[in-house]
This record gives sequence, structure tokens and C-alpha cells, in this order.
Amino acid sequence: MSEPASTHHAHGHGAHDDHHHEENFFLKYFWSTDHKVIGMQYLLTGMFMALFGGFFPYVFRMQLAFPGISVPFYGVVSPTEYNALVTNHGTVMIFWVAMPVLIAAFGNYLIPLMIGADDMVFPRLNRLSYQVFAVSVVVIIASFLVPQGGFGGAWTAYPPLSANPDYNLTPWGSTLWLVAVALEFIAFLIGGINFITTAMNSRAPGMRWSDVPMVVWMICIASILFMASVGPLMAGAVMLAFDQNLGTHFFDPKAGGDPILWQHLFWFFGHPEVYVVLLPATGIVAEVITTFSRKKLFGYKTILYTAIGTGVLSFFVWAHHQFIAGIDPRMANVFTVTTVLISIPIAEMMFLFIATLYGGSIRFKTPMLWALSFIALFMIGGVTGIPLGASGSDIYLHDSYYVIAHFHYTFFPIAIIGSFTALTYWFPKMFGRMMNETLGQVHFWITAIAVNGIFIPLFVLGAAGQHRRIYNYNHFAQLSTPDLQALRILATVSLVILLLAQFLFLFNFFYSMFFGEKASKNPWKGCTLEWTTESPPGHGNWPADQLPTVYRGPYEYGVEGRDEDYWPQNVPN
Amino acid sequence: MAGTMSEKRDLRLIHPAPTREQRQIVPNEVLGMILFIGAEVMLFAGLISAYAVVRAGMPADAWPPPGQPRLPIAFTGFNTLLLLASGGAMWFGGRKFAEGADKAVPPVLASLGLGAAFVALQGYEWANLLGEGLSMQSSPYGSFFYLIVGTHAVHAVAALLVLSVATLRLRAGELTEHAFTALRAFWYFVVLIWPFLYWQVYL
Amino acid sequence: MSRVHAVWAVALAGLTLPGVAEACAVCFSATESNRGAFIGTTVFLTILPLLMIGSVAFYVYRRVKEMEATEPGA
Amino acid sequence: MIERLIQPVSTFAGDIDQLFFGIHMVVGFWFFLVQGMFFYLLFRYRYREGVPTTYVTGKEKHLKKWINIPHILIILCDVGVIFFAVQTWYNVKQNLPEADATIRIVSQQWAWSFVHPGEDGELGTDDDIKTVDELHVQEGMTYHFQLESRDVLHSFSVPVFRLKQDAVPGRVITGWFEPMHTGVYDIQCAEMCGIGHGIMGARIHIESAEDHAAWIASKKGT
Repeated sequence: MSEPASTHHAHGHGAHDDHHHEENFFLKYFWSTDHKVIGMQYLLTGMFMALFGGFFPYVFRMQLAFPGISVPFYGVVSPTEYNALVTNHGTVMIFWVAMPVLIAAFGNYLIPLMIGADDMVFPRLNRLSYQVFAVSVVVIIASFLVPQGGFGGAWTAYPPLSANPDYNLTPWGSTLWLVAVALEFIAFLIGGINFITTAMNSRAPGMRWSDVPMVVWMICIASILFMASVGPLMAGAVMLAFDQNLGTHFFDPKAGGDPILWQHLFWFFGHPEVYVVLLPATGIVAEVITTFSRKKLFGYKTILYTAIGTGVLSFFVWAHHQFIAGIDPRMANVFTVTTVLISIPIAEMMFLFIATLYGGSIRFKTPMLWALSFIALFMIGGVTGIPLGASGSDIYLHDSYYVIAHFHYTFFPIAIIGSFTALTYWFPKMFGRMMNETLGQVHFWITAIAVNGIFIPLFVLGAAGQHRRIYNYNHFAQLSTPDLQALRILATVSLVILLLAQFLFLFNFFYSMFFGEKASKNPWKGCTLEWTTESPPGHGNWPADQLPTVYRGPYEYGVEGRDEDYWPQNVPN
Repeated sequence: MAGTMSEKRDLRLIHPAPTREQRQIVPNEVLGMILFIGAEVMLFAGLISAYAVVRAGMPADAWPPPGQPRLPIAFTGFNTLLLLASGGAMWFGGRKFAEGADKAVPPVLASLGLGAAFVALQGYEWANLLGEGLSMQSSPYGSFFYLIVGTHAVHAVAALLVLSVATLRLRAGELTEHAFTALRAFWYFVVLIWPFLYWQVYL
Repeated sequence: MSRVHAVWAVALAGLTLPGVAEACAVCFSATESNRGAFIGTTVFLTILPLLMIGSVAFYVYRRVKEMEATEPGA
Repeated sequence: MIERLIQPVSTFAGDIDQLFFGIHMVVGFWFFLVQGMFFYLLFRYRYREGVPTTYVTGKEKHLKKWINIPHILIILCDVGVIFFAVQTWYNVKQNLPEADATIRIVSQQWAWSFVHPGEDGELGTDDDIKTVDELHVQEGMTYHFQLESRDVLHSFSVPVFRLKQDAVPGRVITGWFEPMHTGVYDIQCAEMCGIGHGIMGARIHIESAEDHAAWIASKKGT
């Protein structure tokens, strides 16, 4: 991608006119450079991968609740398969669901619309980004179909296990896994460059830094974090691939390599990655909360500073994943300090979101319910991070189910609730129709209650000393008690309920896409620019002569002395 | 539309006469390239960190490993000068661009020639070292040498290919100023990261 | 981040420094130079992206100021 | 809280349990306070016909203090958490009390082998006792362990001790523990180590002085 030499300029509409003739189906949906189509491609691919990655936990949780049974729709789970399932559940959910949906799909769809541009600044690079991503999807799925099956060395892929086929017994699966992850990174690297450049250079006339909607800021900060942290992991991935296939010994201690080195490079990326997906989700929540409480965001700039502070601190915390990994124990003290401190900007951000509700007029529509549940549930994930970041208690909790419960209480709100918030909120804009409110609320309540049924038992199991990635706890006398087994069954039953509830959503999604009630331009009465164009927006987003001009900030709700309780950004007075 | 009650607050919320024209703060191509180079710098930082860690983990007498060939410091030093000269020529081409796109073509061609010579000489050095028994598999020393220098070579070759195409467009007058700046920036990156790698790997 | 944060960060770093300065009792095996390299590269990898982001942000900030100064309307 | 789920059996287990409890009290207080505020605001400012919203920017001093005061209090809580966490960490991982005996723990795919000092109490002599998946220690003695791995990463985890340490091939990692009560407990591998990771368990037998001596004697000459 060393040639970003697209001569496309944000408002160079003349160049676009020849595109308006009828395009055939293939060109329109598979070869399009329109940011809306690419965003939709990312969205649908991400949803497909969510089904793929969501099926895995069903299989392995059934195995944990009822060890050795033949799981319906799957069969008996062997230890090899179990390892491959947990490994790829993590990988797929983070890299092929959270990243494409939160950053790529909504980043692509929303950034140009929210800043009043007709497209991304590098539309062809944007298309390339999706194409690389699509290849990575094929590769990760293919990694299950090769001899010896998918990679089962945990999503962190610690060598020497991941580096040597003699140890992991999946020579093909581990290489394909690595290739897929690397391709995916390239796709998001290209996408991130596009997002930042677009947000900086294509803003509508009059749009100042402080008029940019929060979600655009958050996606850009996340992209910067991603680009700044991904390099060392790419270096590590190349070294790991060479170890696997070329007979080098970068991570093999027998020949002078260093296995801790991979952890070093991996977590340097791995921890900022958490904030890479967190920030867009908080941005989405900020948009929805303001709209449905009819309130200006409480402390726009402070929220921005907390996001930047989180981003900066995220480079200082990563070694807390290695407290007991055999690193210098003195380093743990420094990283405990930074890890516990990162709670401050995040807590402050949550306070500000809650403060936004003060004095509002809150409408409990589906998107708002999702956004509020994000805050309520993410806080559980946030506070349970403290005992893990504190080195002393991490000695016990490390690699236990407490960790699993903790990060699912952060990642479930981020990846799943964040995506549902965005989908339900922008659905009218994307498809020009409203979703069914009743179905949406039923789906919300089942999901929001079931998720606690899954992960609260896991906190208890973790505190009782149950470790991760073990396919059958009956091998451990202290863990095979009936009480603990009951908790495992509770978690599994909740999971099955949660997964079944998603079919409600899928039905609602596809039914409403074609048969829903027609949506107006601005069904939620929002202030930001995407609501000023047609639903769904046409090619070029706005008619060429009606590109918006911005007169004020994005959240002017309830300004005194106006007839309407909202004041769109593009209305002069 | 605005009420009379709080005219003051309303006025404060309206920006004073937004500028109609829209301007790029940093040209698109240049900004995109800066971001890309930032990610690339981190890639090399990761490689160098890995190298430093493994090297420090070795006993002092095992690095470079006994029985393995030594890297040709002087030869590569000369090569480094070639690459720096190439960077200088590219910079000169950038200055000439202001006088006209076709004026920039000769210095850019010179830069490409010097760059190609650098890659060729490095390839010759690799062939020699392989012949003497230093390979990726022979020791971590060899692995890191080929990994780091090879990663740089991939960047250099890719940059040379893209720049060759760009030179054709430059001669035809099709290359925009900003695209040219972005491409030159990438070449500067390839040139300037090399002395650092030379210092780390060879010295 | 506010000045309060910076003060706290320095104070806390001070609290933990004695622990850092002390010899490592439980890590007998890996060599001291290897541990030094881990700490060194940790600092390097952490500071480098922040420096790069900081300098690009500063460059952009200066460009914005420059453009505002030459803006015809302003 | 942990001690109700799983018995504390090492001298530092109680410290870690207390730290865990203390942190949960602090974060639990904030968690319920903030959730309470959250649900109160949701109820208080729900949509009601004809009630307009308040225009607030977040710069108002009397409102900002609701953010700033908790903010400072949280920093204070964090300092407390860090202090106790680092103290516990120091005792368990950085500090190394004088040992009464040293054992060697060797992990490999997918078994643990333990080398106990024999009657002479010294490791590396002829009367060393080697066992697989079975570790015998005496209560009230301070043990050093030397943790090694033959192939991939493993992690030596004894939940009742609240102790966990990764084993890294090519390194010998030293740590310590002092068992407090007799009994037989689980040892788990806590780091993904391949297909057999799920069955890589062992048992630790904590014995009284007499029982331990008897066990050593029974192993003599084997």
C-alpha cells in the first residue's frame, strides 16, 4: 500500500458522475468503492463470523456442563477439538467480530456521513481493505478443514507450543491461523489510515474539532492505537511463521531463542487492542445516550481527554498479562501501578456518561436500552479488572475463570452490546426502515439477563480455583464437586438461552430490512449530520449541491427558547 | 425560529460564519503515508527489540556464534553510503519538482539507480554469506540477520517498484505534487531506517 | 491528563522504585543482561509510539495554527 | 471470600485472600454507589409528557464537583489497592525466605515430575526421591522450588496455596511456599500446553513430620 495516490478528493463530484449509470449486481456490491457498501460488507461478514464464533462456546460449554456427551449438532468433543474451539472462539470474536463490526463497519458507514463528506478519501484502498479482510475470513475458516484440524494453542499462541508442530500437532492449522490474523491486521491497518485521514481532512465546512461526533473521535483514537501497537506483533508473527515453517529458532530456547519474547511482542499489541475495541463502543454509546435522553453530552472535552488518557496509558499496562510468566518480578510493581491507574480515566468516562442522564427526558427505546446495559454491565467488567491488575491477587486469579468472567464482562458489552446499540440505532439510516420495537425489547431483555447467568457463575468458579482451557474438570478432585458442576450447568443453560435469543434478532433484522415500517430522514430526532440525508443515503451521501455546512456542536438537545428540543448541526439558526 | 428568551445563548451556539471552502490540514496522501510509516517504524522497533532481547540472553562469547562467518562491516558501510546518496538524490528531485515535473525525473532516476545498486550489493553479500555457512537455520544470529535485513530489503524492493511506476507517471506529468511527496517520504523512511539497522545488526 | 495525575504517577513510581532497585531474589536463571534487555525494550516500545503520535499531533496542531493565520476571512 | 470456596493451606494464602476481599470491598462500594446513582437518574429523569430537559454543558461548577470529588476519592482508593497489592506480591514473589528444603519440579507434556531431597535434606544427592504427578511435603516447613520445563510453557498452580508460576523451557525459576495443614490437594497446569493440557494434574500430599519421614523411609532404595 505504498501508493495512496488516489486522486479522489472529498468534494470532487465531477469525477463521480460517470458512476451513476446502472451498475451490475457484482460491481455494485462486490467491487464498490462506496463507503456505505463497504461498511455493509464488513457488517454482514462480521455478523456471519459472530454466528461462526458463537457456535463454538455452545459446543465447549455443553462439554463442560455434561462431560463426554455427544453435543447436539456437533458430536463428541475430543481434547484437540476442545482446544481448537476455545482458541478460535477468542480469535474469531475479537478479530473477526468486534473489530470488523465496531471499527470497520461503523467506521466506514458513519465517518463520512457524520462529518458531512461524500466518501472516504481513499475509496479504492477502502475496497482493498475489505478484500484483504475477506481473504482472511476464508483462511481462518480453512484452518479448520486442513489435516489435523484447527490451531489449539490458545488465542495468545504462546510458543514453543505454537511454534513447533511436534508440540501442538496442528502443523497446518497453526500456520493458517497465523496467516489469517496477519492478513486481518493488514486490512485494518489500511482501513485505519483511511479513517484518520478522512476524519481530519474531509470534515464539512464549519466543522471544528469540537463539533466532531464522539463516535468519530473514538474510532480515530482507536485506529491510532491500533496502528501504533500492531507493528511489534507483526514482527512477532513473521518470526513465529518462520519458526513454524522455515526451521528458525526465534522462540525456541534449545537453540538460543526466547519464548518470553513472543509474550512481550504479543501483549504489547494485545492490551492496547482491548482499548481499540472499547473506544468505538463507548463512542456509539455516547451518541445513543445523548439522543434518547435529549441531553448534551456532559463534558464533551473531558470525555475526549479520558479517551486520550486511556489510549496513552494503554501502552504502559500490557505486562500485567505476564505477572507470573517468568518475567522479572520487579517489573510487576510498575505495571500494577499503571494498570490500576488506567481505571481512573475509564471510571471518569462512565461517570460522565451517567451524568449525561441528569436532567434529561429519557426514552427507553431499544437502542437506549442497549446503551444503558453497556454502562451497567461494563462496570462489572471494569471493577473486576482491579483484582487482576493488582499483582498480589493476580497470583491466584491469573488464568482462572475469574479472568474469563472479567474479560467477558468487558468484551460482551463492547463487542455484542456495542454492536447491537449501533445496529438498532442506525438501522433506519442504513436500510430506510424501522426495526420492530417489541421484538427488539424482548430480544434485549433475554440477552441482558442471560449474559449474567453465564458469567456470574464463572466468577465463583474462578475464585474456587478453576483454570481455563481444561476440557473436563473431572480430572481434578477439588473441581469435580456437585456444587461447582451445578454452576457450570447454570452457565451453559444461560448460554443456550442467550444464543437462541439471537435468532429473534436475526429475524427482526432481516424481516425489518424488507418489510419494516418506512423510516423518515430523522426518526430519532438526532442532531448529527447523518440524519440530514435520505434514509438510506444515496450515492455520494448528499445531493452534490446540498453537502451540509456545520454551525454548532453535535449534541445541542434541549436548548432553551427553541420550539424543537433538538438543533441539528447543519441548521443555521 | 429562535425564541426571544435566551437569544444570547443561541447566538453563542452558532459559529461565526463557517468558511465555505474546505481545506486539507495535511494533504491526504501525505497524512496517509505518515500514518503508514508510523506503523512501519513500530514493525522495525519490534524486530530490533526482539533482536536485542535474544542477543542479551546469549553468553558474551556466543555472539556472534563461534564458527559462523562475520558480517562484512566495511562492505556494507560502503553500501550504506550508496543508499544515503540515493536518499539525497531523491531529496534533490523533490526540490526540482517545483521547477516542473519533468525536471524532477533525472534526480529521481539517479536515486532509483543508487537504490537498486544497494539492493543488488546486499543480495551479493547474502549470496556470499550463505556460501560461507550463515543461514537462517544455522543460529539465532543468522536468523535475525536475514530477518531484519530481509524485511528492509522487501521494503526497499517494493519502494523501488512503486517509484519506478511513479517515475513513468512523473514523466508524463500525471503525478500530483502530494502523491510525489508521499512516495518520497516512503523512500526517506527506507533510507533513514537503514543506518539504524546497520548500527544494530552489523556493529 | 491533569497535573494531579502527573503528581500521583510520580509519587507512585517513587513508592515502587525501592522494590525495583533491589536485587532480584527469585529470578536466578535468565541472565541479568537479558532481564535488562526486557526492561529496556519495554521502555523503548512504550515510549516510541507515544513520541511518534505526539510529534505528528504537534505537527498537525502547528499546521492548523498556520492555516488559521493565513485564513482570508479570519 | 475465597476461603469459603477453597481452603487456604499456605502461609501467604491468607494474605492473598485478604487482599482479594479488601479490593472487592473497595470496588464493590464504588460499584453499588455508581449503579445506584445510575438507576436513580434513569428513574428520576424518565420521559414525562411536557417536562423539558435541562440544558447542561458539563462546565457548571456545582455539577462538575459530582465528577471531580469521586475522581479524587478513586485515586486515593487506587493508591491503597496498589500499596497492599505490591506488598503481597513482594512477600510471595520477590522475597525468598530461608528454605528448610528445596524441591525440583519438572514439567513436560503432560506430566509433572518432582524431585524431593531424601533423608539428607539435600537436592542432587543419591538419595533424591523422584515421583511423577505426586508431590510430598511436610507441613510447617519452608520449601524452595526450582521450576523447569522440558518442552513448552506450563504453569505450576496449587489453588490451595494461592500459588502460580509459569514454567519456561530453558530457565529455572525459583519460588517458595510453606504448607500449613495436612491433606491431599490438586495441582493444576494453568498454561495451555497442548492436547493433554486438560489432564495435566497432579496431587500434593502435605504430611505431618512423622508421616513425611515414614514416606521418605518407604522410598529408600527405590
